[in-house]
Amino acid sequence: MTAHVGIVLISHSRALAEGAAELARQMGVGEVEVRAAGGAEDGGLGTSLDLLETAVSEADQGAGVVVIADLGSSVLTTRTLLEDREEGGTEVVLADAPFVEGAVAAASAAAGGADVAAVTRAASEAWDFRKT
Amino acid sequence: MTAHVGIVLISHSRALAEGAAELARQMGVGEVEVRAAGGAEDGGLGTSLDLLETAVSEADQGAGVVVIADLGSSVLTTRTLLEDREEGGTEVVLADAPFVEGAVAAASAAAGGADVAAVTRAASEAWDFRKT
Amino acid sequence: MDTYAWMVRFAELVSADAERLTRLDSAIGDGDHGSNLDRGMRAAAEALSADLPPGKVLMTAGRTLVSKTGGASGPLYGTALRRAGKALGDASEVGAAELGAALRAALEGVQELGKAEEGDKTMVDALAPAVTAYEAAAGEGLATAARAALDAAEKGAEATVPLQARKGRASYLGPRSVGHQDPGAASTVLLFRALAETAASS
Amino acid sequence: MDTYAWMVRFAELVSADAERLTRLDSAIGDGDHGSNLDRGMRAAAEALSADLPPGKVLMTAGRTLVSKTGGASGPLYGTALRRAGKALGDASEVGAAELGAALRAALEGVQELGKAEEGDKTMVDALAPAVTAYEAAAGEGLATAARAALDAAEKGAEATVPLQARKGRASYLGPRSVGHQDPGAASTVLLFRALAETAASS
Ligand SMILES: Nc1ncnc2c1ncn2[C@@H]1O[C@H](COP(=O)(O)OP(=O)(O)O)[C@@H](O)[C@H]1O
Ligand SMILES: Nc1ncnc2c1ncn2[C@@H]1O[C@H](COP(=O)(O)OP(=O)(O)O)[C@@H](O)[C@H]1O
Ligand SMILES: [Mg+2]
Ligand SMILES: [Mg+2]
Ligand SMILES: [Mg+2]
Ligand SMILES: [Mg+2]
Repeated sequence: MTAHVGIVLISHSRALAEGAAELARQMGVGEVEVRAAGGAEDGGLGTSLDLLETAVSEADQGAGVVVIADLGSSVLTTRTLLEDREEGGTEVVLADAPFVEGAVAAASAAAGGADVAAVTRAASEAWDFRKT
Repeated sequence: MTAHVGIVLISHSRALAEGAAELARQMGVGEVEVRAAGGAEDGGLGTSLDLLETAVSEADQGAGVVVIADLGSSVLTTRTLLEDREEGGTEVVLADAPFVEGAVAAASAAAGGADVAAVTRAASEAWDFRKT
Repeated sequence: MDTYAWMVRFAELVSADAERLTRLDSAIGDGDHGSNLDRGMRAAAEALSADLPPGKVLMTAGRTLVSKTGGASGPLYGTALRRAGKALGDASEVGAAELGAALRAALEGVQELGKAEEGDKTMVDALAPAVTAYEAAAGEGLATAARAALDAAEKGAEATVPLQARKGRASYLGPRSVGHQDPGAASTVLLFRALAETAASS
Repeated sequence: MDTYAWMVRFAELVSADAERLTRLDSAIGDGDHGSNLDRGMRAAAEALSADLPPGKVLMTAGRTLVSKTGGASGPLYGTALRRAGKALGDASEVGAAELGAALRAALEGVQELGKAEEGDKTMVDALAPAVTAYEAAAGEGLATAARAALDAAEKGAEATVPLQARKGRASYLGPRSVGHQDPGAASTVLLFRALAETAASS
């Protein structure tokens, strides 16, 4: 049994990141690590590079990590993390995806054994979901 | 000063709905009612028509309510509510929108005095956001 | 047709099979269909009483399901039963023809709400053939028609196994949804088993 | 150029103007820019010491800003300062030309990260003209170039008022973002005011 791709959800709000992770885990049947990096370090609204770094390393099971971000500063924080990473570590990718829908799609794909590229693609395809 | 359109966020997870509401309220500068209908009645994962009904009536300030739903059963629960509503009450509309991005866009639009149609449109346009 | 007995029996069958339904939902969903429907139908059975008119029984059960189920199956079964109840109207007796019209209304309600077609791997794949089979056999009486509906529902549910889900939560799995029976189709079989048993014993 | 004094002065100016920055952000954002940047620059000033090499000072301030700011301005200013610090390298003395190259690198970093162009109503609208003005005046020495940069930053920030935001949180407001100064552009003015004051007194 090989490792699954991990998922990290970075949001301005701790509750939002944790709620989305809770939902995504439902689809992952427990084998996928879905980690939340929500809120500022003090728990208020904001984004934290340190929380993101911790979440990424916890989500990493050796098969890479896909990060999904909610709004502007979550995206910028993630890009900053990616720029800082040493070459040669596990693959970490920022997916272009709607936050909740992308998280659920990514966790589903990861649970099915998809690699980083396929999980990222599944997350992005969530832009095509429709609700009416 | 006329009433603002209210926003209701229905999700499987209470934390998710409340976190998204918290984020959306940041853009609404306090004048927009953003209500969360998250989780099943017992607080676990699920959706509740009763919680949705309460949230809609609390969000309603007389200018109508736009509902944004996360996944399948939230959408179905909302459609059921809409079908049951009496003609002639305030306008309640289900937006086709990504949950978090749509919530923030809808709250921004509502804070600017947009009507139900314009708030719904703003929420839907969030499908066009890109994050990379 | 005693719709009260039908609903009570449906609640019993769901309760007895809740674990199996949940297991099916674990494979291609979030593993709660059995407990969802059990919660909903328990509440529905409690909300019912034998002296309600047949249509009112279904409307009440439907409304309770919508409120108490907590998953997609709540609004779906809830709408089905409410539409069926509405179709029965105030009638105090329900014959084979009236029940056929009610079942057709139930199917239409589910499809209007959930937008699923046959082949999308949902409860519609059991419900649609069951309604059609019922209608075809309605001339032979309620018990026969209900039995035909049950057979068709069973075949329909079986036939969801090789399908790829295109609606509901299982659609997130894409091709990985193939090879498993749809839980909502499986619970629809129980709805028709309850109907067949009730019709046979009346 | 004493980059340590520059950063400490920037922290002071941000602290003094935090309320104004936050008020600007309340109009077209979430009302936290002043407190974000104040938090970040306080932490940065604490993390610094006067005996670090000039490039290292900016790198350390940038890293701290990224970690501690809590809003979009954290990664943006953080990247700006880190890129500037990297451009200065290990040099123990920083002249007008070196600082010009560092400021250019800062601007490039901000644009790479945030993808904003001039006219999008962001800090880039103050930073880009400031860097250009600095470069144009660099031959006349650090103090003159820094003063030119400050003037250009002020004009650039003023000029964001009639613009509609196309990047960052304010872009959610669409046309309603018109008529307000961008908070990030306003804080960029403080960065150049701190630079001009430091350059003038050295
Ligand atoms: N759009 C839909 N149309 C028809 N049936 C659907 C639809 N979405 C879901 N279903 C049915 O609902 C079942 C799942 O019910 P349940 O597990 O209770 O809800 P949830 O997916 O919210 O957890 C599926 O197996 C499927 O038969
Ligand atoms: N993509 C971007 N490119 C350049 N500057 C940006 C971008 N996004 C935001 N900004 C700047 O950041 C400022 C807001 O900072 P701040 O309020 O601290 O962050 P947040 O918007 O996360 O609350 C804006 O006024 C703008 O100048
Ligand atoms: Mg389920
Ligand atoms: Mg469920
Ligand atoms: Mg802000
Ligand atoms: Mg903020």
